[in-house]
Order: sequence, then C-alpha cells, then structure tokens
Amino acid sequence: MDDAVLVTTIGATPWYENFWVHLAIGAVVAIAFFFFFIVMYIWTERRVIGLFQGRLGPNRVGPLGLIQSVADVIKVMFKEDIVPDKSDKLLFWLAPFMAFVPVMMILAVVPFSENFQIVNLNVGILYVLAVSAISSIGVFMSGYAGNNKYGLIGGMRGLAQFISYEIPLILSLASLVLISNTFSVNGLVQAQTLPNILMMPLAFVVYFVASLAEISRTPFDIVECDSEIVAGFNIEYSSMKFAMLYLVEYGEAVVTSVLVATLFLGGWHGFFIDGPIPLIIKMVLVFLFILWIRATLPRLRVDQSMGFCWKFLLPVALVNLLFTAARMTFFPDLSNWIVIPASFVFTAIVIYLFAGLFKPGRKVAEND
Amino acid sequence: MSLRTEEFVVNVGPQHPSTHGVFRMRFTLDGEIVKDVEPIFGYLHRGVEKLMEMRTYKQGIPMTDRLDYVSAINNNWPYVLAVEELAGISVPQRAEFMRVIMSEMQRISSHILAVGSQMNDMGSFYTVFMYMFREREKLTDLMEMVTGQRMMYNYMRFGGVSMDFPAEFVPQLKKFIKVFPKYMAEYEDMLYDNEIFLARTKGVGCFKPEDAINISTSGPVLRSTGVDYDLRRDKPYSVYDKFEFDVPVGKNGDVYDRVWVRMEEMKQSVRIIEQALDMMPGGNRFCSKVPVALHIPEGFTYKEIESPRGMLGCYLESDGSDKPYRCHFRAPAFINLTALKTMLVGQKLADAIIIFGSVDLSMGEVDR
Amino acid sequence: MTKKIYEELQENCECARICGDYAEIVPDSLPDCALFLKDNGYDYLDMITASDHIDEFILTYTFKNLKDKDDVMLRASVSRENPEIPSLSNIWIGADFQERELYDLMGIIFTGHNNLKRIVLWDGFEGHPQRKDYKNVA
Amino acid sequence: MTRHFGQGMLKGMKVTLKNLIRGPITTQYPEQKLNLAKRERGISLVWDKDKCIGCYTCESACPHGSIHIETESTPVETGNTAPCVKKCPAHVDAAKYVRAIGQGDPSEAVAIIRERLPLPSVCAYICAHPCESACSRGSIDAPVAIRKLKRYAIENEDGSWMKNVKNKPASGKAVAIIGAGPAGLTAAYYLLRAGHKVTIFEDLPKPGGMMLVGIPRYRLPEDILMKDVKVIEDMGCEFKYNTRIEDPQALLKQGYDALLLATGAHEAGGLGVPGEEDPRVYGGAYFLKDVTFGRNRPIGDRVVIVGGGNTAIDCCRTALRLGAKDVRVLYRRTKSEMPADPLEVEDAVDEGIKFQFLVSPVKVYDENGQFKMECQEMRLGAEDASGRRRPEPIPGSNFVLDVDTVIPATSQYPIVPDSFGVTKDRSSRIQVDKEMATEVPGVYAAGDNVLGPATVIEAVAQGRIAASSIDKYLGGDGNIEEHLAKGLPLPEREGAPSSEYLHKFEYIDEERRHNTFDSVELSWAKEVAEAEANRCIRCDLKYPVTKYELKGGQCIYCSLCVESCPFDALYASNEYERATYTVKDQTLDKEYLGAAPKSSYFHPELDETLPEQTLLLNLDKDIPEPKEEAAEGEKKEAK
Repeated sequence: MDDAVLVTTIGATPWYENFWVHLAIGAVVAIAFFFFFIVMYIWTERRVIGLFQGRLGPNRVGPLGLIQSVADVIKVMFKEDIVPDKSDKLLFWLAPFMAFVPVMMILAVVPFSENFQIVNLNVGILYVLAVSAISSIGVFMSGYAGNNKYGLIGGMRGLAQFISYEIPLILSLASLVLISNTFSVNGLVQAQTLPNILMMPLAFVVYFVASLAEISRTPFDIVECDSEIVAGFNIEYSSMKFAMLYLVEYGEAVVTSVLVATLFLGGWHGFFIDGPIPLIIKMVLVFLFILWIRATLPRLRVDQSMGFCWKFLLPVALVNLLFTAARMTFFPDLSNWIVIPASFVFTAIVIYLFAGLFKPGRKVAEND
Repeated sequence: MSLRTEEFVVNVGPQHPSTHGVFRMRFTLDGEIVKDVEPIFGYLHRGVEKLMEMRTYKQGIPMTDRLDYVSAINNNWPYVLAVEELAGISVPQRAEFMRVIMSEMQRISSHILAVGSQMNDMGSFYTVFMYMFREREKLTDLMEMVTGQRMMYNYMRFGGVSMDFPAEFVPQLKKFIKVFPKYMAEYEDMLYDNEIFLARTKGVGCFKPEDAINISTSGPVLRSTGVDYDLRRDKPYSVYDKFEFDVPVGKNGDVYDRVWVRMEEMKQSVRIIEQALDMMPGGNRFCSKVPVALHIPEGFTYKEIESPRGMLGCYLESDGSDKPYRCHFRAPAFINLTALKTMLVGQKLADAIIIFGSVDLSMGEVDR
Repeated sequence: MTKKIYEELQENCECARICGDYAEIVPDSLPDCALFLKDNGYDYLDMITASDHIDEFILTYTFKNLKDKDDVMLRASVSRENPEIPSLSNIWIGADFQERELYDLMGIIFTGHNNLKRIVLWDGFEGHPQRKDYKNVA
Repeated sequence: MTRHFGQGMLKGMKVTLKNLIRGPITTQYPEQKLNLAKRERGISLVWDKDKCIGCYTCESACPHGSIHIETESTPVETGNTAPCVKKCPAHVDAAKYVRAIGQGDPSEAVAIIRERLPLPSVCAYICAHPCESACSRGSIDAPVAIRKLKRYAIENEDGSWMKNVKNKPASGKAVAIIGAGPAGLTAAYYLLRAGHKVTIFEDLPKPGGMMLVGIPRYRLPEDILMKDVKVIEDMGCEFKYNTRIEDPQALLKQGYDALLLATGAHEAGGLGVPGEEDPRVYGGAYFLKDVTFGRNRPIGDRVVIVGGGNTAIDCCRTALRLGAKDVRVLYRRTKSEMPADPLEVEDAVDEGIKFQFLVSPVKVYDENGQFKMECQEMRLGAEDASGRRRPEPIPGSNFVLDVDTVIPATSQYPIVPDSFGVTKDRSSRIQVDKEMATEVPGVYAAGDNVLGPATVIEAVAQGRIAASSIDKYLGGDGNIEEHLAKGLPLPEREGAPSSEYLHKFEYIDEERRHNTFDSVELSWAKEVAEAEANRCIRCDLKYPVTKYELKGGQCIYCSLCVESCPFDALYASNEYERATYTVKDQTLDKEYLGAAPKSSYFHPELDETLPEQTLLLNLDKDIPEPKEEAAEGEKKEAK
C-alpha cells in the first residue's frame, strides 16, 4: 500500500474511506487503547510487584482487585484541588496538560496492524522523538510551579535526566533507520521480517535502558524517588491534576512498551496471525520485564545515572551506529545467518570493554 | 556574568518517609551537596526518666519497653540488672538463659528492620523489606507465644522473667533457626553483589575509627569502623561468657560495612540461640520471689548491655523508698547521632538519606 | 582493691578522692582529669549524667578503655546556686549532645560548650523539668 | 577488581523470580496462626468475681491507674482459710488475732492465740514466723509483722482468756513426759486440761529444753519463758528436775498409764574436718548451753562460726556479747541461700559481725600456739534436687585464718539411747506414725527427737497431736479444742487497706546491745501496733466489689495487675483480634463475658457498633482449616 496521499475532497470516497471519519475513529480507538492499558498497567504493577514480594496485592475491589485502579482514579478525582498560594498559578495549571497530552500523541503513529494506523507519517520516528521531549518540559514545569523545594529538586533532576538520555535514544533509533532506510514507523515494522532485537541487540539494550530513564523507572527513578525527595515533581498536586501526573507515569510506560514492541520486537508481526494481538502480547511482556527490574534493583544516585549515560550509554550507542554504518556500506546484503551471531558477539565485546569504565563506588582503600 | 547561586535550606522534617520516626534534620543544600545539617529532636520526648521517678520499681518496667520500641526486650535488661544489683536479688540460671534467648531473637528482628528499611531508602521499593519482614513476622509470633505481646513485651522482672516458655515454643524456635540461614543467603544474593547496591554504599559516608571513638558511638556504627568492642564479649553480663561467638568488625566504616556488620550479627545471634537452647537447664524456676513494691537501700549503680543499636546503659540511684530516685538511660542512638554532622557534610542528598538510615536509630530511645 | 588507674589519677590531679570503684573530683579539675585519662588509654567517653540531690547536683562521668576492656567512673558535685562545670565537648565531640540534654532538663551550665541550647524541649520552655522541685508550670 | 557488568543484578533478579514462583506467603490472618500457645497476656483482662476479695492491690499495681474499684465497707465471711493460717504448723488463726489487735482488743487476741498455742509469750519472741513468709501482703510490699503483734498482745493482755477455760473432770490416769521442751510442755498443758495427772522428768535444773539452752537470753528473756511455764505449773503439773531417765519403759510399770518421749535434739554436729577434736573447736549447741548456765570455756578475741542457720547467728551474737572482738561467720553458699531468718541476719550485720560467703573449712591445726584454720573458696554449681545450688570448691583458692575459737554450728541431731526401746532411723530420730505413737503401745514421741533440729512451733504442733492421741489412748475422746475467744464483730473498712509501709523496729542502744544479754527489740506502742495490724488485707474475709472498671483506652496491657493479684482473680484472655479496635471504658465481669459464647467481647451490645471487618476473616464464616504451617513451610523449603 503506497503512502496515503492527503486527499481533502469529500464525497469522492465512501464515508468510511473519508479522511476525517478515519481520523475520528482512529483517535477514539487510540484513546480507548491508551486509557484501558493505563488502568490495566496500574493494576498489573501493584499486583505483580506484590507477588514478587511474597504478598497478595490488591484483591478486595472486584474479582482479583481488577477494579482497584478504577476505584483509585475515581477517588482521586473527588479529592479537593489545593493550589499553593505562592505558586505560579498559570504554570501550575498548565503543567499536567503539558506532561500528559504529548504522551497520548505518540500513539497516533503506532501501527496496530497491517493497514490500521491513525496517521501513516513518513517521518514517524522524528515525530515520536519530538513529542516525547515536550512531556519532559511538563514535568519540570510541575516541579517548578508547586513552589516546593522537593518539587524543585525533583524537577531539576528530571530535566537533567531526560535531556541526557535523549541522545543515546536517538542514536539507537538512528541505527535502526539505517537498516530499514525508512523513517515511517509502519515501514520499520514491515522491514522487520526478523525482529530487530536479533539484528541490532546492542541498539535494543541502549534503547531499552535509555527509555527506562526516560519514563524514570527504577533504577533511574531519581525524579520521583519517595525516600529522598518525598514525591518529586508531583508533590503539590491533588485531585484531577495529580491524577493526570500519575497517569503520565503509567502513560509513558504504556507508550514505551508499545514502542519497544513495535521497533524491536516486530510490532504486529506474529507467528500465526498478524495484527494487534501479538503487539499487545509483546507490549505486556516488555512491561513485565520492566516490573521485574523495578522489584529488584535499588535506584542510582543523580550523578551516577548521569555518569552512566554520558560515559557508558553514549559511547556504546555511537560505536553501534558506526558498526551498523560500516556494515551497511561494505556488505549491504549480508545474509541474516551471519549478521545475527556477529552482532551478538559484537554486543558482548562492547559491553565487556566498557564495563571496566564503570566501577561501582568510589576508589576504596582496599579492594573488595 | 557570573551565575549567582544561593544555598537553600530544606527541612527533612518530622513527616518524611525515611527519617525512621519523628526526627527533623535541617539541611542547607548547595544544589545536591549537603553543606550543613542540624538535627532537631524533641518530637517524641515523653520525659520517661521523670515518669519513672513517680512509679515504683516494678511499674517502671513497662516504661522501659517504650524507650527503644524496636528492640523492647533489650531495654528491660539494663534496668533490671541495675535493680538486681542494688537490691541484691539473685537470678536462677534458667532465667538467665531465657533472657539471652529472647534478647538475641529481638536483636535479629531489630537488625532485620534496620537492613530492610536501609534497602527501602535506597529505592528497591520494599522488596527486600518484605522478605525480611516475613522472617520478622515469624519471630514476632514466637515472641507473642512467650510474652503474649507483639511489641511491648514487658517480659523481664527483677530476679528473672515474668513467664516460663510454653511447651510449643522451643521446637518452633529450633525450626526457625534451621530455616533462617537459608533465607539469609537469599538476602545476601540480593545485596552483596548488586552493582547498584555497591555503587550506592561502598565508600559512602566513610567514618574513621578515631572519630568513632571520639564521638563515643557504639554498636554496629563503632564496629563498622574497625574498632573491635562488643559488651557481650568484652564486659560479659548475665551468662554471655558461656557462649562462644565472634564479633563482626568492618574495615572502612562506610554504609556497606554497617549493613555487613548487621547481617553478620544476625548470624552470630542464631549461633548464640542454638548454644543457649542446648545449655538451658530444665525445671521451672524462672523467677526468684520478689515483692511487688520492692524497697531498695540507698545506693547507685550503672549497668550496660549490648543492644542492637549500641551500649544501652541504665544509671540508677535509689534512696530506700520503693521509687527510683534517679534513672537515666544512656541511649546509644542518641549519641550515635552526634556523628551525623561528620558523616553527612559534603555528601549528596541521596547519600545523606542512606547514611542517616545506616545509623539505624529509633526515636523513642533518642528523645526519651 | 581499687584499680591502678585510680592511684595514678590521684597523684596527677590532686583533688581526686578515691572511694570504692569510682573517684570523686572537684568540678574545675574535670578537664585535666579527663585529659589524663584520655592519655592513659581511657579514650572512650561512655556516659554523662546528673542527679539532683536538693542542695547539689552530682554529675557522673564514665570512661572506657576499649583495649584493656576496663571502665572508670568520675563523680563531681556542683552546688545548686551556680551549677557550673567545664564542658568536655571540645575534647570529646560525643559529649556535645549529652551536655546539651543535661542543660535542657537539669539546668547545669557547661562552660566552654559552644552551642549550649535546649536540645529536647523547644526554646521558649522555661524551667528544667528533671529537677526535683520542678512544678508543672503549664 | 572483578569486572561488574550486571551479573550481580541478575543474581538479585533470580531471587525475586524464585519468590514469585514460591507464591505469596503473606502474613497469615491471626485465626490461621497454628501454633500460637493459648496463653496470651495483656489483650483483654477478665476479672473473677468470687475469687476477688477487694484488696485494691491491682489498682495500686497498675502503672497508669486505669483500674478503678469500689467496694462495700462491711466484709463477708468467705470460709476459706488465710495463707498465714494454712502455713503455720500449729494453725494459729493469725488473721483473726491480727484483726482483733486492729480493733484495739489485745486480750481477745491472746485468747484467739491460746486456742491453738499454749506457749504464746515464748512464740511471741522466738517463733520462726513461717506465717510472715506466706503473708499475701508480702507480695505487695512487705508482710505484716505477725510475731511482733503477738508480742504486743501478750504484753497488753489482761488475762481475760482464763474466764472461759473448761477443764474436763479428773480421769484418774497418769502420764509421764520425758523432757520439758516445747513439745513436752504443750502435751502436758492439754493432758492436764483433759483431766489426766502429768509429771515431767527433766535432766536439766530448769524447764524449757531447747528454748532455755538453745536460745540465748537476749532473744528470749528468762522471765517470759517462766511466765508460760508457771501457767502449766498452776494447772497442777509436777516437775522433777535433774532426773535423767535411762529406761523410760520402766515408768509404765510404776503406775504411769502413758509415756511421751520429748527429749529434743541437743547434740551438736562437728566440723567434719581433720583436727577438729582440738578443745578450741566448741560445738555450737554445747557453747550456747554452757553460756546459758554460765560455765562456758573462754573463747578469746577472734571467733569464727561455721554455718548459716539460726544456731550460727545465735552463736556469733552470743560470742560478741561475751567480749569477742573479731566475730566472723563463714557460710559455703551465698546470703540469699542462708536458712537463717533474714531479720536475725540483718541484726547480726548491724551489730558489726562480718559475714564471709562461699567459704568452707578444709582443716584446723595448731601452729606453735596459734590456732589456725585453713579455708577454701567455693563456687555455686548446678542446682541439686532441693533447688539449692551445690557449692563446688575452687582449686588453689585456700587461705589461712588465725583464730582463737572455731564454733561449728552446722547441724544438730537427737541422742536417743537404745534403752528407750524404740526404733530409730539412721540419724537416730524416733520413728512414729501419724498419731505420734511408736510401735510400743502407750509410748509416744514428739518434738525434735522425731523431726530432727526444727523450730519451736513445729515442736508445739507435734505436742498437740501427741496430746490428743494420748488422750484417746487413755479413754478420752481426743478432742483438745478450746474456745476461749468471745468473738468480735467483723471490722469495717472504707476503700483500700492502709498502704503505708511501716516495718520500723526499734532496738536498745548500741552499747547495751554489745555487752549485755538484755532483750534487743523494744515493744510497740498502741497506735503503731494498730496501724500495722490494719495493713493486713484480711484474706479470709471478702469486701464485695460493687464496681470494677478498666479504662480500656488508658490500659497499656502490661498485665502487672495480673501478676500482682495474690488470689489469681485477674487473668488475661486471648481475645486477640477484637481488642485491637478502640475500646470504650468497660465494666469487667466474668459472668458478663461468658454471657455471649459467640461474642468474645466485654460488652455484647458493643458488637453491633463494630465496623464490618474488611481485612480479617469474618469470625462467623468457617475459617478454612489451616494447613500445618510449619510442615508446609518445610515442604516449600525442601522443594
């Protein structure tokens, strides 16, 4: 199917082919998908982390506590909306939207199945990167606007982390684009006869770790770490605004797991059937892996996570881009059987070499 | 033009997730670096020492439970030893062993809380905390079996203990001791090799031995700096000279060593309990006959025991009536807190919270 | 059989009087007694406490020698009119909080203590609750 | 420096995965807890209406004053005997006579005493007062000074007990009693009351037996002893002094119908170490006997007494009064294990006698004129059968003492010559059955020669039993009960018994105490005695409790009250779950609790106000049968 041309004539095509109707249906489906999965993710997180920790997790509201997160959202809605007096009223009001809306906009580009995609942009990847940058501004804005010292520290940390992890993210996507020489997300998925994770494992590692930092999940959740700065950026918010900021965190989790699934695990390509079902399965698997990490690892310090990004992720991403470019120029049509083992070996070598750089803890008199 | 920066004061105040009780520290931060810390006490000051002067000796025992409520049984011991010495009461052998067993169990459950909340401060979202609390729950059940209470045991009396062990207690304790080291191995897997744990604790909050002695810290904080002093072995009270156990001593006084010392002490406590269970004489003499309102001749004494937080001492003065004339408790956590300034200044905010957590204080004992 | 350390203490600080297992000293000689002990291995200040005996306050200091596992106790009595005693907080930092607590609750002034304010009670509190004659003002 | 590239984190993640697979071992609900011993302490208190006598002990024991009691002022007779009466070998009704003194009637008190005890004045001075150790007031602060009150009674009585004495008609039978000790005199008193003719043969010149020779004069003045003996003499008893009977059974043929052997235990145990036959080793009992008759050998300045019983204390204080400068008592156990009466030990310490514990003699020898004793330090080892810890010698801890006299006061034993014709056990004590009868018909035995070295009150008790069985043997009905007391109304009491802690004994001045044998303790004035008597919480009466209230919010469940109650009327129930809700003040009562079997709560109607439990299993629904937690935990570990 060639690129859809922006046709604005009405009546020429049947109503279901009409662009605006198509857009409306797509928007409804995307928003439904987005909110449904946010609610499910909240429940999954509390339940799975509970099971990891040897306890039951919410099981009181509805069967297995499924309606628990819905109940939470409703409860939060009815809370009183407090606005701190010396806060910047406009920014305080605007921040949740600045944070929440971009996360939803990313879904516009995600191909749910072969021919169902809300907008088939041919510059999909650039669109995704651009939009996700805006939500980091929203986070900082909420931290600053609440006139609370903890919020300020949380906001500053968030900003530093988002910006520095943006670069390895872009570089790993760049190496992807090199392979399937198209910017459109659907094009990338169609190019993935074999899931990209096999072709580009190093890119996958960099992308996954960088996106973990983007959505500030353990081990990089220094933005909203409750043991040090109480609740980070959303400390002064309550009722609807807090609900939005709370959904931002899980919205970003949904979006990241969708992107990882589409870009690296082959989107709607499935063994037997193509379409949204394999995509959803992959998405949930990625989220469970994120939860597994969250249940185990402690969090890094601010400077350690910055150091990790600039000293480890960035060089690795650059080396990976170099390696991919070299491969594409000299042997563009190498068979997959050679490429996959080669890239895995390459990943192991690179990680082993760079690990020496990153010694945990300062230089201690004796060696442990 | 030079960027004008300004230090700002953050109240890590009484309501803060990781101050282990109602305790406030006024940090002056330069960005993330702590320039100055000023602890503020008094939120939990109930004037226990004044209250004890209005109560008879025996009515004072439940007051001592409320001092360090995390290891309640150990608080009774110095007070009971002091009264026994002044009044010349002899304790049957069986009661001595029962006291040792109960206080060692209390030491394990107190260290569990310390290490568990330490991991939680580092951000591993209660996972290790939950595993450890599963063990602490078994210990609390065992304690409840003997004393009937889960936290405020009020178990020791002058001349022995208040109740005999029920029949089901010893087999259950033996089963717990057999199973516990397996669980301990699990915690060690999660802690000792974890890169992020090493990064966050190795070399953080270093504390030299000379400082430790000068600031008269005691307990795991002192032993982690390399000073090998444990009251149970160096100034043995009760029947501790009958057991052989070794005292874990750290090397360079950082947070890692303090966590390591506490984990090792738990293992040593298990060893002590095993030996105590074998050596415990049979019979049912668990307390010598002492009147309720005991009248103690004039005199003063100072008795010390090794509580999980350090050297808990009771300075008791009697004037011949049935009420203590003066009863002062040397709270180890209160004095360990003087080390806060030397440890925290110059560290980052994230590290400051962890170092403060590693000092492991319980506010009931600090504010008295 | 009093400990050897007490004999040595008596020679150096002339005002120390040995009775049983503790030494009575004159308040002003506290710093040099403490320094003397510190040089002879008793470098760990264990505990400072005070008790109100109506016409005088008796202060008790205990020191530990961590190597030889030995304890020493010094006691000094201070009159009620001017409860002054030199502070040890410049020799031992550990004494800082304990002295502030005694100032706060017992009203004993430690001269030379650089930050002698109330530690447990709020600054506006008048009276020292640990004293025997403290009537509950509130 | 091992390279870290994430293998540590993977190890941690393996652990979390293992726990995920292991499934949730969440903390079980309390109901599912299996092996919770059924004895829980402080959750909710249950108060037993019929055991409680309203003595306010628990109210004073509570650290937070959260128990509030109101009782009626008029007591009710409960019929159960007070612990002090149960513990006294002669069952003297101590509770009753202390109450009589409290009501200001000492002569009535003497009448009550004399119903069970014919030698009140002697016992008022030297009784071993086992009743005080059983006094339930002792578990509160200090026991009531029952012996001292007895002394106050005999000093202020007007002898009105004589009025309702009833003598039985003369039965014409004659009884011979060997030994004028406490047992002999008691038996003589009751046999004379029963109408028999009694003659007492005593080989000492004066009556009293051990009371005369075994107990120094400063504890028991001679006139007090003679006061009791005179009562028995006035009843017509015939005393034959300085007559040593070798063959008592011959008396049966000389016109006596029954015979009582009350010869006591006068022989002193030796030191049990080599070199003890030296004259400077002076047996305890012989020393006291010689001092009583003023014929004791000189003991010099440095005297060492070995032993820890009452005899040792008597010897050391007597030696002090005879002018010895350095008196020292060696005992092989510690102070808390001394069998002597603690008050006596305190008096000895006040008089400047030095005590050395954990020491026992090894040998005694003479070194060019100076008498030396080698001793050894001991260490308390494991507890032996009697619960006392057996002293073990510490090798190489021997030290030598220069002494002038060594007085072994370890043990005494009776001498019963074979000519008495009765069977004896290994330590020559006469074998008697419950009726104090030996196997020879008509021959009875009582006192220390049956019990071995024992207290005066035990000898008196045996004397009573012997008297009633002899009376039965001689044809009487064996009932020797007497009813002398006229009976007083039960004392009123408002609120709690007086809580002041008296216990002030005055003594004569220091100088008289060291040199003379005058009685050491001064007697009490009227109001002091009555104040002490009103400290008694009257265990045999009951002040019914009208209101017993526990302030639920204020109680900290420390259960000091449960431990302080002398009558176990308070106990902690194990209603674990329900007590965790905030409980308003409840009036506690056992019937009330038992009313609703389902609701284990204090107030059944409070049940409705309880919020519906969400977290915990509903008690009414059947709780799933908890699987054997330990084994299942075991299975999981083993897997």
